[in-house]
Parts: sequence; C-alpha cells; structure tokens
Amino acid sequence: MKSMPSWIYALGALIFVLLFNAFATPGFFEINVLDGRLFGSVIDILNRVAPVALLSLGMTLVIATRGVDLSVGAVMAMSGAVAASLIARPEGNILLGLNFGDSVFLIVLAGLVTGLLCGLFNGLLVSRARIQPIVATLLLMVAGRGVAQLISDGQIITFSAPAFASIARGATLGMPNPFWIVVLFAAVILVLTRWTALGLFIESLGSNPIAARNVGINTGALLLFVYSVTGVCAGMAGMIAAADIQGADANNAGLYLELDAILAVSVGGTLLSGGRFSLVGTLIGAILMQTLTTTILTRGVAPELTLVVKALVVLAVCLLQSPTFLHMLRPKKVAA
Amino acid sequence: MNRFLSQERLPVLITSVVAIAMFLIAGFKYDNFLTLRVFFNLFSDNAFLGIVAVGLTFVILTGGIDLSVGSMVGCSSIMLATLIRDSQVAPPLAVGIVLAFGCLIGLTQGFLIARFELQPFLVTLAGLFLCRGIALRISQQSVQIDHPLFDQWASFSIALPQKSSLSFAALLLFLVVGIGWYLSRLRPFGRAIYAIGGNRQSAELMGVPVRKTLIGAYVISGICAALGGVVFTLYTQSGNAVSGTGLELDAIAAVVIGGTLLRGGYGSVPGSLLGVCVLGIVQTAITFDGTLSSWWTKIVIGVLLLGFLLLQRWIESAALSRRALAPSGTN
Amino acid sequence: TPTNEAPTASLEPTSNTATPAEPTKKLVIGFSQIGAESGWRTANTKSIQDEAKKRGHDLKFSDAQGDQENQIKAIRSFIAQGVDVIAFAPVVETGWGPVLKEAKAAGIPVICSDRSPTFADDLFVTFIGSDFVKEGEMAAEWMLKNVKGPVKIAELTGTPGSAPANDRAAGFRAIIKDNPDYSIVFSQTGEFERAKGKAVAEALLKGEFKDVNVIFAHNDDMALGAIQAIEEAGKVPGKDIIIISIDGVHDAFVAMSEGKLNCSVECNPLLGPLIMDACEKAVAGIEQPRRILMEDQVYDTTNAAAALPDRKY
Amino acid sequence: MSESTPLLHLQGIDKRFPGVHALKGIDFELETEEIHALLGENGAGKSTLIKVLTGVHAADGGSICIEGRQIAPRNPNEAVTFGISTVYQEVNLAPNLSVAENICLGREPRNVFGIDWRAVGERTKSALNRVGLRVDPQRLVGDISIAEQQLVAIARALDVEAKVLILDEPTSSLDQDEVAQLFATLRRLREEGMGIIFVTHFLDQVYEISDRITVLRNGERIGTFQTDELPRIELVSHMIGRSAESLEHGAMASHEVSGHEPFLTVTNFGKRGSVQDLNFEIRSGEVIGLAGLLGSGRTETARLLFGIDHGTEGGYQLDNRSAHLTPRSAISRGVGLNVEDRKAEGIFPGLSIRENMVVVAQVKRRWWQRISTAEQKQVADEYVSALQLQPPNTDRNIENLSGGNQQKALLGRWLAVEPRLLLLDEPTRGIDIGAKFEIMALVERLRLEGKSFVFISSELSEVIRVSSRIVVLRDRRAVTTISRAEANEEAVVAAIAKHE
Ligand SMILES: Nc1ncnc2c1ncn2[C@@H]1O[C@H](COP(=O)(O)OP(=O)(O)OP(=O)(O)O)[C@@H](O)[C@H]1O
Ligand SMILES: Nc1ncnc2c1ncn2[C@@H]1O[C@H](COP(=O)(O)OP(=O)(O)OP(=O)(O)O)[C@@H](O)[C@H]1O
Ligand SMILES: [Mg+2]
Ligand SMILES: [Mg+2]
Repeated sequence: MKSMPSWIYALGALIFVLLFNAFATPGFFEINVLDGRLFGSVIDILNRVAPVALLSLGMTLVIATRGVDLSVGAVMAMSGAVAASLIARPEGNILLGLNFGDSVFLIVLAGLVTGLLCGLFNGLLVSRARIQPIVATLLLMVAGRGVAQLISDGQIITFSAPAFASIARGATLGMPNPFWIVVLFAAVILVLTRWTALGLFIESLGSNPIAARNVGINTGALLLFVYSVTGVCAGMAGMIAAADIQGADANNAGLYLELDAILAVSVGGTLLSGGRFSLVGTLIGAILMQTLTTTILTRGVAPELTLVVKALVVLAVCLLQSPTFLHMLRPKKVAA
Repeated sequence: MNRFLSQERLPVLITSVVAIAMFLIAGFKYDNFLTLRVFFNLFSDNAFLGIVAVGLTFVILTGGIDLSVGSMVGCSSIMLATLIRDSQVAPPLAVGIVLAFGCLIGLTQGFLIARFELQPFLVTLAGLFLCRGIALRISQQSVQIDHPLFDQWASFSIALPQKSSLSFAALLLFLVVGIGWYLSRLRPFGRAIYAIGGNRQSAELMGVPVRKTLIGAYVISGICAALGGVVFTLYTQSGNAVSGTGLELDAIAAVVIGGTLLRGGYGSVPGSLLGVCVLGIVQTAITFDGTLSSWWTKIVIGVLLLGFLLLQRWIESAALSRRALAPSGTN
Repeated sequence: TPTNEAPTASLEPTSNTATPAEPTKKLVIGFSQIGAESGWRTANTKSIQDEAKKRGHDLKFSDAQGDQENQIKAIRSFIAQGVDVIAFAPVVETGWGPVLKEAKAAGIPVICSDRSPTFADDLFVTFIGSDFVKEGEMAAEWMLKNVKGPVKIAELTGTPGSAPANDRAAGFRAIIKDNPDYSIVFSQTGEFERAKGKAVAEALLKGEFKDVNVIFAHNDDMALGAIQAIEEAGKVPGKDIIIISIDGVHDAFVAMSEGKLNCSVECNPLLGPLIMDACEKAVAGIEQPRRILMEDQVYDTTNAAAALPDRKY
Repeated sequence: MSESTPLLHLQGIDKRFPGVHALKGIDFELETEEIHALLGENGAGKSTLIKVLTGVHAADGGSICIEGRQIAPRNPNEAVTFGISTVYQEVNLAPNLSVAENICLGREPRNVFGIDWRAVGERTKSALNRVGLRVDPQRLVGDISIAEQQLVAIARALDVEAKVLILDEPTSSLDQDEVAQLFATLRRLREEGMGIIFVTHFLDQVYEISDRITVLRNGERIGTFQTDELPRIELVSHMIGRSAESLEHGAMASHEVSGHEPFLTVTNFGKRGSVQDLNFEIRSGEVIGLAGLLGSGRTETARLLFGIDHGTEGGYQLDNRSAHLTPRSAISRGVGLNVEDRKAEGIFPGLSIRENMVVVAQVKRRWWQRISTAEQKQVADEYVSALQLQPPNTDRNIENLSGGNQQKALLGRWLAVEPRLLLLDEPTRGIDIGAKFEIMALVERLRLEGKSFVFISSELSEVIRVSSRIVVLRDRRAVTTISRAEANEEAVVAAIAKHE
C-alpha cells in the first residue's frame, strides 16, 4: 500500500488557486514573448518565487532536524549589502578594502560566503552551544539586519551593473534567470540529500536526536551542514533581491520572508516537529504562496485582506493535512 | 540531590544573578541609573510585554508556541479604542469585550491545535496574520481615547520614594504574574500543563485531559495578549492597529531567558517576569548610553543576548555536571 | 527661514537669523528616533547627530526600531536620566499624552519633529517638520496641472497604518475627489519598499488595470521599483505611464533628470539645525512658534536636473 | 462459563489499523477475585486490546460491559471513572514532574487554595509503600531508573479505587524482590475482590500468580484456560502456533571460546559519579554477562563502553591500543550498543522499519556512499526473516510495530553491520518466548563465528545461559567475575547479594 505524498494538498490548493484565476482573472495565463523572454503572470510567479523558494529549500532541511531558521531574511539583507558594496563601492564603505572589480563571479562568491558564515554561526550556536534554534537564529535575525545596515550605512546602495543585475533581470532559454537559479539549487540539494545518505541522517536526527547520536551519526556536523546550506541559499536569495532592484535595501530586503519560507515548507508537507522532509513539497508550497501573492497583487485586493487570505489558506492546507480532520470528514462505517 | 537547584529553578537563579549584575554594572557606568525610578519604570514600561509573556509561558510549557500574541495586542488595542471612542461603549464593558475577543481567538487556535493536532507554529502564524488583518480592517489610523474614566485608569499610580511610582499597568502585571503562578503551581490545571509538555502521549495515557488543557493554555495566552493590548492602550491612551509588531519575538525571548524550555515541560511564570526585566534593563542601559546608532543598537542587543544565553548555558552545564558528580562524593 | 505657520522656502535652513541661546552651554539632549527604516530616515538621523556634534551638545540617541512602546520607554528613560531637553520623531500621532505629561512634570521641554502628536498641544514646545497631507495634496495638484484627464490612477501605498501613508493618501484624495476625470482604480501597498513597489507594479501591468495612465507612489523607493517593472514590461516610464512620488531622494532626482520619473514632492529630512535651534531656545526659555514647517517643494523633469548636483541625500 | 455476570465482558472486539487487522472479534471475560493473564507473542494484539478497552483507541466493532453495564470509554480518564485502572506497556509518566506529582496527576487532592501538597505527600507515601519502592518523592521521574519508574507507574494505578486493574508488562524491568512485593500486593487486591488483567512474557510469573490465561495470536483469541490445568508446553505451543520442542534446538551445552588474545581490556575503568572499578577483558567469541540488581550500573557500564558517556578513570584498550570512544568511532571499530530504552533512545519514529534497520550500516559506509533502496530492502528483509519480525513489510512506519517487534528491528540494525562486539542491554525485554530463544540462539551462533557480546538482562537464567563469564555489579562497581563453569543461579545471586 503506497500512501499519498505529503504535498498532495498543497498541490490541490495550488491547482484550485490557478483554476480560480483562469476564470476570474483575465489574462492570467497569457504568455507573450518580449525581447526573447517569456512574459506573463505565470512567468512572474516562477520569477518572483525565487527568493522564498531558495530560503525554503534550506529551511526544509533545518526544519527536518527539528530546528527553524529565523535569520534568513536578515542574511539576505547582509549578502545583498555585501554584494552591492562590492559593486558600487560607495565612499566610506567598510568593505572598500575588497576590490573585486567587475567580476560577477567573485561578487556572487562573496555574497554566498557571507551566507555561509552566517549559517555556520547559527549552526555552531545550535550544535555546540546547544541553544534552541528559534532563539539562536533570533539573535542573527536582530543583529544581522544591524550588520547589513552597518555595511550600507543605512542607505539603499544603488548601482548600475548590468552583468550583476542579469542575475535577477536576465533570461535564459526564455525563462527568467532566478527560475534557473532555483532549479540549480534544488537539484544540488536534492542530489546532496537523496543521492547520498545525508537525507536519511537528517531525517533520523529530526526523528530522534538521542538515537541518532547512539547510532553514530555526527549530529554536530550535520547541524552545521544544514544551517550552512540555509545560509548559502539565503545568500543567493539576497543577491537576487539586490539584483532585481539594482540596489541593496538593508532595511527591507527579506523582511518577514522567513515566515513565508516556513509557511512554504510546512504547507509542502514537512512537519515542524522534524523527521521526514520533502523538497518537492516545499517547492510546491512556495509556488502556492507566491501564486496567492501574485493573485492578490494582480487583483488589487486591500492589503489587510491579503493577511486574512494567507491565514485562511494556511489553515485550510493544515487542516487537510491533519489525519484527525480527514478522519472526521469520512463517513462513519456502519457497524455490522 | 538538591531540589533547590532543580532544573526548574536553576535557570531562574542564574538569570536573576545576571540581571542584578547587569543592573549594577549599568548603575556604575551611567548617572541616575541606580535609582528606584529606573527600577520601577522597568515594570511600568514593560507591563504589557510581561503580561503577554506570562500567557505565552503557559503555551510554551505545553511544548507549543503562540505567534499571534503581538498582533493580538495591536488588534485589542485598536478594538478597545474604537469601541470607546466611536461606539461610546463604557470602558469596563469595552475591556470585557476585548478580553472576550482574545479568549475567542485563543479558543479557536487551541481547538485547532488540540482537536486536529495541527502544528501550533502554523496555526498561530495564521492567527498572527488574521489578527493583524482584522486590526487594520478596523482602522488604519491610530485612535486617541478621550474618556474620563479611562484617563483615570491611565494616570492612576502609587507614588513611591525618589520620584518613582508604580502605574496601574505595573500593578496589573504583578496581579497577572501572581495568578499565573497560582494556576501553574497550585491548580491541577498547571500540573497538567507541565505533564503535557513533558510527554504528551504519556499525559494522555495518564488520563490528563490533554485537549481541554491545551485549549486552556491557548485561551490564557489569548486573554493575556488581549489584556496586554488593553495595558498598551492605557500606556498610550490610544489604539493603534500596528502596535505590537514583532512583540511575539520579544515575548519568546523573555520567556526563554526566564528559563523556560521551548520544547516544553520546564520553566516557570516568575521566570518570565525576570526575562522581561532582563530585556528591559538592556534596553534602558542602551538608552542611557545614547551613543549607539540605529544599527549598532541592533548589533549590541544581539551580542548582549548572545552573551547572556551562553553564560546561562555555561553556568547551567557546570552546575548540572557538579550535581551529577555529587553522589560520588560519598565514597 | 522658518517662520510661524508660514512655510519656509529655504532648502537649507540655517540658524543665522535666530540668535542661539547661550551658545556656550552644552546641553544633554535626548532624541528618540523612529528607526532606520529608510534612506530618508537615515539622512534625518545623520543630520541631527552631525548638528549636535557640531554644536558640542551631548546627544542621547535612541532608536525605537519602529515601535511606539520603545519610544515611550526611551522618553521615560530620558526623564529618569535627567536630560535638559527631549526631542522625538513620533512613530504615530496619538498616544503621547501620558509620557509627555511626565516630561512636563519633570520640567523637561519637549520638541517634536516629523509629525505632530495630536491632543497634546500644550505638552510640547514646538513642532518641526513636514506636512504629509500637504505633500499628498501637492502631488495631486501637480497631476491636475500637468496630466490631462480622463486619467486612471494606480496608487502604491506605504506601510498600512503608518502616518505618512495615511496622510499622503488623504491629501491626494482630497484634491482629486471633486474631479471626476481623475479616479484611483487600483491601490495596493508596496510598504515603502523598492522591491515590493516593483512587484506590485509588475502585477498591476498584467492585470485588469494594465492601462492605467498614472502611478502615484507614496515614496520614491516604490516609484523607482515601479519604473523598473514598467521598463521590463516593455513600456516607457514617464511617457506611457506618468509617475508621481514623494520624498525627493537623490535617486529620484536622477530618475527625473532621465525623464523616467515625472514628479517628486520633496520632503526634506535635514532637520538637524532647526531641531538644535529649537532645543537651545527651549532650554533658554525663549518663546518660539508652535509649528515650524519645512516648505516642501515640487520637483519635476523641468527643474530636477538643475537641482541634482546640490542634493545631499 | 460462570452463570453470574462477569466483572468485565468484551464481545467481538474488532480493531483495524491501516494495513493491520490487529484484533479480530475478540471475546474476553474477567471475573471478580481473579488474576487473568493475557498472553501472546509480540504483535498478537495484547496492548491493542487493552488500549481499546480503556478508550485510547476507538474499537471498530464489539461491545464492552462492566458488571453487565455497557460502557464506551473515550479516554483513559473515563475508563478510570468506570473503575478500570491501567498501567500501559512502556512506562508512561511525565519525566519532568516529581514522583509525587506523577502519582497524583489528574486527581490531586485539593484544599481551598488549590492543590493540597501535604495530602499529595501522604498519598504518595502510602502508594509507594504499597509497591515497596523507596525513592525520594520529590525527585523528578526522569532522573530515576526505568525500574523505579515502572514501580511508580504501578503505584499510580493502585492509587485509585478500581474494580479492574490492568497491567501491561509491569514486571519487564523489575528484579525478583520487587516482583515478589508486587505479587503480594496483587494477591491482596484479588482477595479484596478486584479483577486483574496481567500481561507478561515471563511464564514463571504467569504460573505463579494467574488464575486463568487467555492466549491471543495474530489478533485472534486462541482460547481461555485454567492456569493449573494448562501445562507449560501446551501454553507455549498455543502462543506460537507450533510445537514447543522446536524452540530448544539452538540451546547450548558446551561453550568453547574460540578467541585467544583479548581484544578489549578495561582496567580500573570508570567515570566519576558513575560506575567504577570495571576490570575485565573480552576475547573474540566470548559473551560477557553483566549481572546485578536494578540500578547496579549495568546500563551505565554499557554506555561507558560504547562511548556515549566518557570515562574519567582507568584504561580502556581496544586491540591493545588505548581508546577514547564516541559512538561513531566505536561503530567504526566494530563495537555496537543496543540500548535499553528503545522508545526514547533507540527507534526513529516516523521513519520506516527499513530505514531504522539500515541506519547503522549507512553510518559505517559513510554518507557519500548511499545504500541504494534496493540494497536497503535486501538487508532489511534478510534480518526481518532471520528475526521473524511481524509484519514483514519493511516500508511501514516503525511506530506501528508492537513493542517486541520494535526491539527485533533494533537488533537487526546492529546485526546488519556484523560488529565484533555487540553490547546488548536488555535485548529480551518485552519479547515473547519464541523470540527470546531465537535471540539467545542467535547470540550463540554469532559467538561461534567469533563475535563477542556483552549481555545484560534482568533474567538471571538468560544471562547464565548465554554467558562465557559473568561480571557481577554491585553499587555501581564490578565486584566479581564468575566463570561459566561455576555459574548457576545460586552462585550469581549470592555474589549479587553478598555483604562485605
Ligand atoms: N498505532 C498503531 N498503528 C498501526 N498499527 C498498530 C498500532 N499499534 C499497534 N499496531 C499493530 O497492531 C498489532 C498488535 O500490536 P500490539 O501492540 O497490540 O501487540 P502486543 O501483543 O502488545 O505485542 P508486544 O508483546 O510486542 O507488546 C501489531 O501488528 C502492531 O504492529
Ligand atoms: N539520569 C540519571 N540521573 C540520576 N541518576 C541516574 C540516572 N540514570 C541512572 N541513574 C542512577 O544510576 C544508577 C545506575 O543506573 P543503571 O541504569 O546503570 O542501572 P542498571 O543496572 O542498568 O539498572 P536497570 O535495570 O534499571 O537498567 C541507578 O541508581 C540509577 O538510579
Ligand atoms: Mg504490547
Ligand atoms: Mg539498565
């Protein structure tokens, strides 16, 4: 007996929202070609979802270990600020000592390394200092944005660097680059976790940390690994956000995105209590959340209703994932 | 085996020692810091946070979490203000309505979590969005309250030496902490909360009314959050839909600093009050210093919290390992 | 020059005309800032800090991270600390009565900047800042003058519930409400952010209202985001869609001089000198006007290029 | 049977879990003044029947009557109000509350202020006395040993007025004295008119205390028998569904040790505040039995040898090199530990049986060389059939296995990596007789292949049966070593009990 995948309800909800749009939002599925790239609401969704999708890919692993990473939004701000500083090199910037010229490669690398360092910091706090993940990452959530503002001196660092901006604004094979970046990251993480034993180890650790240690799993290193992956993902997301507006907004980049990422993960069927995880589910969850957002934006719904709609969708998907609830819905068997 | 240094009291003890040390250090560094006025301000200024934290403590003790408390504060604040100003409802009745609303939200969240075994993080995250949405729907403008009785409440205070005073809000805070302590220590309900946090399946098999208790915890949290909103409204004599943004994180930090484990089962209500004081001391000290830029403020708060948590962890592990060694002292 | 209720036209207010009270005395000034949520705010903070340093005052700066309760706590801390004068930029208009009464009881004068607290008129010495409603009105007036109707307007609003968002929306609507040719068909929040502004505009350009003629953004950042979205949609910002915004930050001037942004109503953050003047006078007990308003000027493609080199923020 | 209405009467109880028909129309009767043993192999459905009876699970069919009145308890608390008090399999207490709080949880005596802590203390004292447990009532339950926890759980069940007392494997961690004390209490309760349902895998105990026996197999009731009319051999064959002789084939007579050089030597090894003075060596092909009373430090020894806890004193040499092991390095050097507390420290709930079984092999193989799913299936199936794990579908969640079958899966986890030395801490706890013999036979077979074991069990007969030598622990010190030749129950008991 094969059980249904945990993300089936997220997929159902996604199809529902898309159907709604097909009937209620004119032109939602229209796709045009403009300058050799596809252009339309659906493409927008796949483009806009990139930062949250990246965050939630990493977040999936962290959540599978019973953790949570609240700092990803702040990490986005930091990596964006680092990248923008290296490109724009504004006067008095504390990163003026580093000159990477126009090398997009080195600048992206610097952003990723920023994310990696943050991830390692979180990982050390969780695995070494044994601080509970919510609190440990809360520290960087608060302080990290401070660091980002420190780097950018509280200003939006704007730049004009077409090569770097193409990370977010360019297109390859008709699809926007952020889409491909997500595909790349998802593929790498999928291979890392499912073609090696890391996935099993992560699920074991999340399922029973004591038992995991007792069977010789290096839990400390594993925690470092998952938080680092999340950090790197957040670093990339930060650069997409910066490239998108050709500027690093330390105050607002990634603000509250950690919540969206957590929602995407759990709507995608990974339990916050750790253990089993599903990367595919996470991607579906992220796309669902973004489809909702895009729908709401396109239809010009009042912002406070956006919050309410989000809340209701989350609750609906959660309820549908609850075995108890489904059991209640099912008609009672008549006792013989 | 020293019951005094139990897993429940040790963190509270550590937190109090560190809090006192911080207070003294800041007192030596800044003029006028070591005064009763600053000390009592801690309670008056953080009353709403403290009340919210007490409610949240119950939820966290069950191993759950309530992210909706911050929005609940905003929601109850704007609701109270519009009730009094626009609907001309008498303040006591308006407060009652607001508390009932908090109770209702808590009940709904608790029901979903207990009955359908949904994850608290998600349900209350939805609650966070929902309450904020409702609050903004009620009014996006902030609403000033001009009502004699309400003014009287807001300006009531007990004068104490050195120009210090305890406000109505602070007294309410002490009352809530007292009730919280009583509920958690001296009522079977409180023991049930701890038992569920220790091991939910076991609690169920031991006949603890798990669902009812869980719902109770979220109801308490909802009511406390609503009351926090009322106190906030007293504090500012106005309602504002966006107030309390991010407050849930402060409250969680306070509860954790106060020695309550997020996985549930261990911790105490007075500990959370202490956690609130620690946050208050840090904030006051930074204001007294007054040289930190916006970003350095964030970084310094982060670093201080980090230092605090590491210290707490370090002392705890040292004390616990000493305790583990204790029996060998006899032979 | 700042005057009573009479807006000044000066870009860089100086304190030459008013005699600084006892320039030798060093003051301890407590300043509670809202936060560091935007470049505008950072410029505002910097102006105040620089001016205090220049005049040798001891500035106790406190950042409230966007929360009213933090501001109230900070002000109460200032009172406990016994500063000479308190200045603050209230995050909302309401809710300052109790704490300002305390300051008054402690004999510490209070100066407000940025937005003025309601129902507390006797509790602060003076207000220094801009008028958000006026800014919204000016934006609408520019539109009535320069854009021929009938016009469909899309509004990118600021953070829901914040004073600038509320006031700018109200001011803008007050002007166009009698003119049936101008109607707001779409209103969505971009939360004062460039990225969100871009995302909203992107969605707008694909939806039901893709044929809007005017975008009115509550701040420049959202407008700049919207410009990018318009370009990416293959339209010409400033021509196909007229863009009006508020703040007048440096990047907005660049965009105006390139013709991509049509109009930006200035909202000057450089309040440092005025605030320091007011603090000194308040401590010295010198009578001063209740409201000191900055004259907010309207810039558009015609005069932006000329003003660009002088922009400080 | 009896013409009067029975105290408790179950009729046609049916229960299905996804994929398992756990109870197939069970009928069951319990009289007053009766101790009724409920027996069956692992997974037979004993615990499920009890959980249905006490409202933990809802039945899919059938009826429950107590004193002729039909009841349908929806939760354990309701069951208590109907007069049914239960100790469930696997200790179920709140580890973060004190012993006293656990005993009174949910029914705290109150006064005007709330909980009457004085009365709680008194009730706890008398409840603990009844089971003969001497433990500080203020200690947290998480801090006391599993055996003590088990007694606390029983004390709790006895703390209420009940007509029916249900004990699901209450004695799995108890030593002989404690069992005797418990039985004395049970007999007294029987005389007072109570009906008691008693689940155990210890046949001696069944014959010692029970009046009647009901045997379940594969969710079906095989029959109910008068205990004194049912020979052991017959009982066992009812339980396992085949003749009992077939079990004994693996039993050992002689015990040749193949090894020569000791490959593990511990000298004065110990940890401050924990076990001390461990002195023994293990050769390949040897089984070292650890015997001792509850809390004598057997579990701690095993944890120390496996590197979960770290020694602070003395030496630990593996292959003549001194070693500082962590579980990881221990595994890579061929040492394994099957933990005592399988629920808290052993299984990975939520993961499949297969994954639970291959995880150690995977750790050994390194993370970048994933064991393919096909290979995983092969390994798991091999040990599922070797250990006769039920049900054999390894894709199922391990949580759905009965307690004994979970234990088998964990054993399989270690056997799959063929360790040189396997530390077995209570491997037979909660396992039915058939499986017990299988495990002991397996140990003997592997021993002959040159593997070594440390074998910990509360059942002395088992320890004596499998061990090459027995190390006796007392008060967390190794006091003597008894060779196989001298080993018999009296000698070991004497060594355990000796006063110095
Ligand atoms: N919650 C559950 N979900 C699914 N299957 C279950 C569940 N609980 C028990 N089972 C299945 O029901 C059957 C009976 O299990 P039960 O625990 O009653 O056995 P038992 O007789 O108590 O065995 P043991 O002696 O090993 O404890 C087993 O096949 C088990 O796998
Ligand atoms: N976490 C703990 N904290 C305090 N004391 C403990 C703890 N764990 C065990 N002990 C004590 O250490 C002693 C040795 O325990 P251990 O579990 O090693 O005994 P054992 O011989 O294996 O008995 P058991 O039959 O319970 O497994 C006991 O007195 C026990 O109460
Ligand atoms: Mg069982
Ligand atoms: Mg043991």
